[in-house]
Amino acid sequence: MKSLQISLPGLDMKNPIMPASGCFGFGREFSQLFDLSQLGAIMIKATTYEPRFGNPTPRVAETTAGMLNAIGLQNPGLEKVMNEELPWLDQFDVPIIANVAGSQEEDYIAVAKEISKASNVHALELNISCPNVKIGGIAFGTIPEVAKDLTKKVKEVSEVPIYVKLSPNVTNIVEMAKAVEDGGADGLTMINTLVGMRIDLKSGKPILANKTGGLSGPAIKPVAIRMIHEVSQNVSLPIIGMGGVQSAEDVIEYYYAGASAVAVGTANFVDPFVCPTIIEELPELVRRLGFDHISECTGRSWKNG
Amino acid sequence: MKSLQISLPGLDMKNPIMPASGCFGFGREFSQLFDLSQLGAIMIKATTYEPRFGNPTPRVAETTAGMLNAIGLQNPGLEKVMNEELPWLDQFDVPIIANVAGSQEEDYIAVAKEISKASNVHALELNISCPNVKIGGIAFGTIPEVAKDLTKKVKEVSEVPIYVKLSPNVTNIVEMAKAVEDGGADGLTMINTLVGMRIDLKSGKPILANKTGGLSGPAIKPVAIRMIHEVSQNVSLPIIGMGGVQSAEDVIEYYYAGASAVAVGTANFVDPFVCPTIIEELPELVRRLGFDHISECTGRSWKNG
Amino acid sequence: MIKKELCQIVSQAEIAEHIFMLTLQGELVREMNEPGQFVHLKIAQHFEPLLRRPISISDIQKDKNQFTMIYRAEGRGTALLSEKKPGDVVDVLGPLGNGFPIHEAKPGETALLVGGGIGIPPLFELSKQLVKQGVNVIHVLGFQSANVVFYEDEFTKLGETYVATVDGSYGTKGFVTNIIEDRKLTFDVLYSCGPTPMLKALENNYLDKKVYLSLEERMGCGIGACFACVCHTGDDPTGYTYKKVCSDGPVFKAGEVLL
Amino acid sequence: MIKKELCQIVSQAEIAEHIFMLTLQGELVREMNEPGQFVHLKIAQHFEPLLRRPISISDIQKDKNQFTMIYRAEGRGTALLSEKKPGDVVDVLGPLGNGFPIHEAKPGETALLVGGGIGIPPLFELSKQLVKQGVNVIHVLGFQSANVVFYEDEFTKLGETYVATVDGSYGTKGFVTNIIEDRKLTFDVLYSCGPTPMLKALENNYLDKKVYLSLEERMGCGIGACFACVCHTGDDPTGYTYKKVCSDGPVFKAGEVLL
Ligand SMILES: Cc1cc2nc3c(=O)[nH]c(=O)nc-3n(C[C@H](O)[C@H](O)[C@H](O)COP(=O)(O)OP(=O)(O)OC[C@H]3O[C@@H](n4cnc5c(N)ncnc54)[C@H](O)[C@@H]3O)c2cc1C
Ligand SMILES: Cc1cc2nc3c(=O)[nH]c(=O)nc-3n(C[C@H](O)[C@H](O)[C@H](O)COP(=O)(O)OP(=O)(O)OC[C@H]3O[C@@H](n4cnc5c(N)ncnc54)[C@H](O)[C@@H]3O)c2cc1C
Ligand SMILES: Cc1cc2nc3c(=O)[nH]c(=O)nc-3n(C[C@H](O)[C@H](O)[C@H](O)COP(=O)(O)O)c2cc1C
Ligand SMILES: Cc1cc2nc3c(=O)[nH]c(=O)nc-3n(C[C@H](O)[C@H](O)[C@H](O)COP(=O)(O)O)c2cc1C
Ligand code: FES
Ligand code: FES
Repeated sequence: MKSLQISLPGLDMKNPIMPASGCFGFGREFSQLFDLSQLGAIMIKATTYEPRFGNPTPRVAETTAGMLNAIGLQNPGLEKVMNEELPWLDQFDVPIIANVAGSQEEDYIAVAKEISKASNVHALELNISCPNVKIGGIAFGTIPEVAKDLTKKVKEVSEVPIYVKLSPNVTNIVEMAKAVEDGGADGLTMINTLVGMRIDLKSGKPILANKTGGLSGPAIKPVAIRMIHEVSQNVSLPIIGMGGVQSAEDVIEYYYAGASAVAVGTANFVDPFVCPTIIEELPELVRRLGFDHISECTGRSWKNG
Repeated sequence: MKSLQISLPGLDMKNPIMPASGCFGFGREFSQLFDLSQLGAIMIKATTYEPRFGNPTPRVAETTAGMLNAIGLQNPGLEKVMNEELPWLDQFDVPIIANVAGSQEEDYIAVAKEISKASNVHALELNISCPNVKIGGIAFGTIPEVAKDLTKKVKEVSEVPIYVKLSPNVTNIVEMAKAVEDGGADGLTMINTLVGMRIDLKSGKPILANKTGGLSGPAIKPVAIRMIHEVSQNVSLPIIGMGGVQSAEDVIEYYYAGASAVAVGTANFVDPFVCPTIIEELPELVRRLGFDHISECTGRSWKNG
Repeated sequence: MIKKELCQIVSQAEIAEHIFMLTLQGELVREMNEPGQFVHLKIAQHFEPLLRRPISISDIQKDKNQFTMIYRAEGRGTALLSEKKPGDVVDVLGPLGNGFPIHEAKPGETALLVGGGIGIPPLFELSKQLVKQGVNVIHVLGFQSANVVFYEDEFTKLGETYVATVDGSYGTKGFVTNIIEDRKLTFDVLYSCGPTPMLKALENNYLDKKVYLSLEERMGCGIGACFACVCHTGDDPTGYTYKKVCSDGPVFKAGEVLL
Repeated sequence: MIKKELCQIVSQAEIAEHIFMLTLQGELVREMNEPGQFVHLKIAQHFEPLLRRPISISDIQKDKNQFTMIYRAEGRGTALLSEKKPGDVVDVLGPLGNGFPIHEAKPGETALLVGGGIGIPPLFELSKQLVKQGVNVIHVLGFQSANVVFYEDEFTKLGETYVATVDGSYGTKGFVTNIIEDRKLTFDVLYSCGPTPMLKALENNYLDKKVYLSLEERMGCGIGACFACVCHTGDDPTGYTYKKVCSDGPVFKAGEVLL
């Protein structure tokens, strides 16, 4: 497993595989199924300052090779995450990446400041891209200046490195990436979901109560690969890639595109054991492709040779 | 079939189903398989002023529930389309929508002016959104002012109504739609492909010679539905919807979202008889859902009742 | 414990129009305890349909390591499932959730089991277990119409059974609530599973009784991790407290959650 | 005429490592004329894999309305295809394209058939038809290694047959071109199908001969409508003129298109 060990800002990881935020809760449920210490890291569910109930149901809908979700950032709020979820997670030997969300600047700053103090939180993931929050939210992820500014302010208060999660729902993803790099981000995570909708044939109405939702799953992988390919050539930040990852082969495709680690979201619902399975299969695939270490794969699609 | 007859600017159609541009050539190949007069209309392959060879191969790659293409607008050029393709198509009782492309303003204007004179061209589809053309091209489809301006200039020279084809690769699709409405468009067609990429596991390089390509097929349907849902509530132009349509049910979902007609692209490769099949199945589905005419379905997802 | 297992199909049969009875065999049957639990099925190896489908367990045969489900072939996933043959395998995650509390009905007491459509299946295992425990069971089953009626005989063998159809093509015309009222059925505990309007009616009609309701919600993970299937609690109908249908339910005491 | 038909699998067998021989039955066999044509297969009803797969026709049994293909289970589509059983159906579009011109070789003349790997299958039907016509056939077949060698006996029955493997684990070590040169094989017409480097070498080596090459390209429609499979013509290597591999080819006269 030496071939999988990697270090990214704030993160010393046994392997580069981690569940994506929102697809793994705070780990409690999956801990009944396998030992969470096997994971490279865990991206926990978005935390906001106040508790949030989220959107009305239905909150998920299936699409061809994908799904829509409009959970609406339901979470127990900063205090409970600090006092209950993070201490509980501390029993596992795995770095936590805390996904920080809010509907205004102050929220992000307040959450980042506090949560970055938790001993097992090794990095923050700044969620400026959730398509399911109505107030503010999406704007942070689509206006470069705003994203840069927020990054800077969060960076100032955070005790750990920050990764900014980019939205794919923009005309120019490179511009966004450069802006947050300028703002002092230590890394990027990409991509969040594409905004989508499904309409029920019988009722004629959108299936999701929130009408629109975020599209995830294999359907969006080519979009994510393209964006990481573009962004990785234009910024010098490490990228944690995600979008439709289901297999060790998918992980390598993300590496070739330019990623330095990979998160698995929707696939956890399809196969709750997908993360440990990928971790188990990766070393052999890396070897078979002729590499000593998985990090040699990063950016091969655009690097020479 | 009365329940399917519709009229849109420039287009009196037996039914609202037409093959999408680039997925049906100029009809010659499909004419060996079925009578093209069955179709509501035909959107022919993009025509540019000069002939274009297009991109190097491979030009297509498969993705999960979708495909990428980077044909690069290969076409025989305006003159040949005027002298050979359109006259040949004239034997069928079907209105032609000519897809107009270019890499600079003058190209669009020159093609639009000429091609709109052909007797069987009943409308133009202004392709400001092809992701596979390197010079200019994409910019027209992502900057509202530029799109508005081009629409206006093409409108001035065209003898038939113009539909502007919107790119989904933008932060704000409504803004684009409003811009081309202001520019005098008679209708919209949406969506064109999402920019995507696939990387080959063995070579480590993108499968497409052009590296990136346009993602089409069922994978993108939720994105198209969402955009049409949004745009149809904010402009008063009719919309020809497309993106992953494979069945009569998909057609209704597009109508519910806000479309007034539907184009079928990638599905023609999966089943070359898909258009006539959908046309055959639609009347019964419309009836079963309780409508007298398919146009009653337009925008039901957001209209009251 | 929740297990994931490729279970083999023992038998599958269409027992009413578009209603299929499917029996699977697997080790995870050992983990099945309460009636009212469900399994989450991945129907095809490919990515379309992508998500698992939640289906209730309707009959557990522990001795044979087999369990049965009854489902309606409705959309793409269940239609594909209905095409599978004995010997084929299905990827099962389960058992999931918390089922009906059978000990709320004491030996000699009467339990009223009220089911609507494809909400009926879990009541079968429930009824079996109640009867075994010495509880007197009465079943009231509601269907759309005669062609989709199933399991009447099976329920009749366990206890008094009444059938209603919405269009009156079989049994009593109307809803299950009509039957309960018209026949003045009395009970100590009520267990129900079916469409939300039915559950709401039952909840309202028997505020003073022990009533347990099994809910349905669109699911992502099925194990409590994704917050897809959340509902407000009864005592905090607009606040932050919540229950997850998949892992806290699907069975709740009436009033516990907001329907 | 191009037809689309659900053809039934008559038989399927693995004849070398990951190499499958598949025989289908259908009315569209009546439309098959030239050796070297191909069919476009939709392997699953669902949308993943989405696109059809082009596979050459390797044997036509007109009397039985059957045809055979030989393919390598490579990616997702062909792997799924290899799991199908007799009685299952495959959605076939075809026959497509223009095949090898058999009348370019006159009775009594010698035709050299050179194939590499999964380019070999269409040469079998070609050889059968040439032999029937009184042409003397010589086969030179190249494989990666011994474990993927197939159809040597079948070709041997039709004429002289030489086998090369890249790693030397079977037959002559090296490439097909080594065999042709070493053995000083002479011919009137050369027909070939296989990897592009092989086709290029043959084209260059026999500029003065009648040479026909079958090309491969990633395809969308397979019928000439999508411009996915286009190549430049030999006489206008950088211009606008083009040929489509799917509908103008897959077989071209050497020099006609740019390899
Ligand atoms: C706890 C629980 C137990 C259930 N038990 C049974 C049972 O015993 N028998 C039975 O016939 N049905 C049961 N259902 C309903 C069953 O899950 C749906 O009918 C089924 O998921 C529909 O899938 P599909 O492929 O036919 O439809 P599609 O329309 O293809 O489904 C698309 C997506 O929507 C979801 N979905 C669609 N309808 C429902 C629904 N009514 N409830 C939840 N999700 C839905 C699917 O799971 C899938 O994710 C149960 C549902 C739940 C939540
Ligand atoms: C005219 C023609 C005739 C052919 N005849 C044969 C034959 O007789 N036997 C045989 O084994 N193979 C043949 N091939 C190659 C065969 O089409 C590919 O091996 C097959 O499409 C790969 O599909 P997959 O599902 O295994 O791979 P995947 O990697 O899942 O395929 C993904 C996509 O890429 C395309 N693709 C991948 N490799 C190729 C390739 N080499 N050529 C064209 N498209 C490709 C697929 O069609 C599909 O669209 C032929 C190709 C062409 C163009
Ligand atoms: C049900 C669900 C909930 C999610 N919640 C969050 C969230 O709270 N914060 C966040 O940054 N991303 C969230 N995401 C996005 C994922 O982290 C991920 O970026 C996206 O789903 C793409 O990866 P996938 O295709 O592997 O799922 C959520 C996704 C899903 C499906
Ligand atoms: C092979 C291919 C070629 C295309 N060429 C064009 C084109 O020339 N002009 C254009 O406007 N759109 C072109 N498109 C986009 C389609 O018209 C359509 O907008 C898109 O594919 C989404 O629809 P679909 O999912 O049904 O394919 C092309 C698409 C494909 C797959
Ligand atoms: S379905 Fe994921 S929490 Fe219930
Ligand atoms: S594959 Fe479409 S033109 Fe050849």
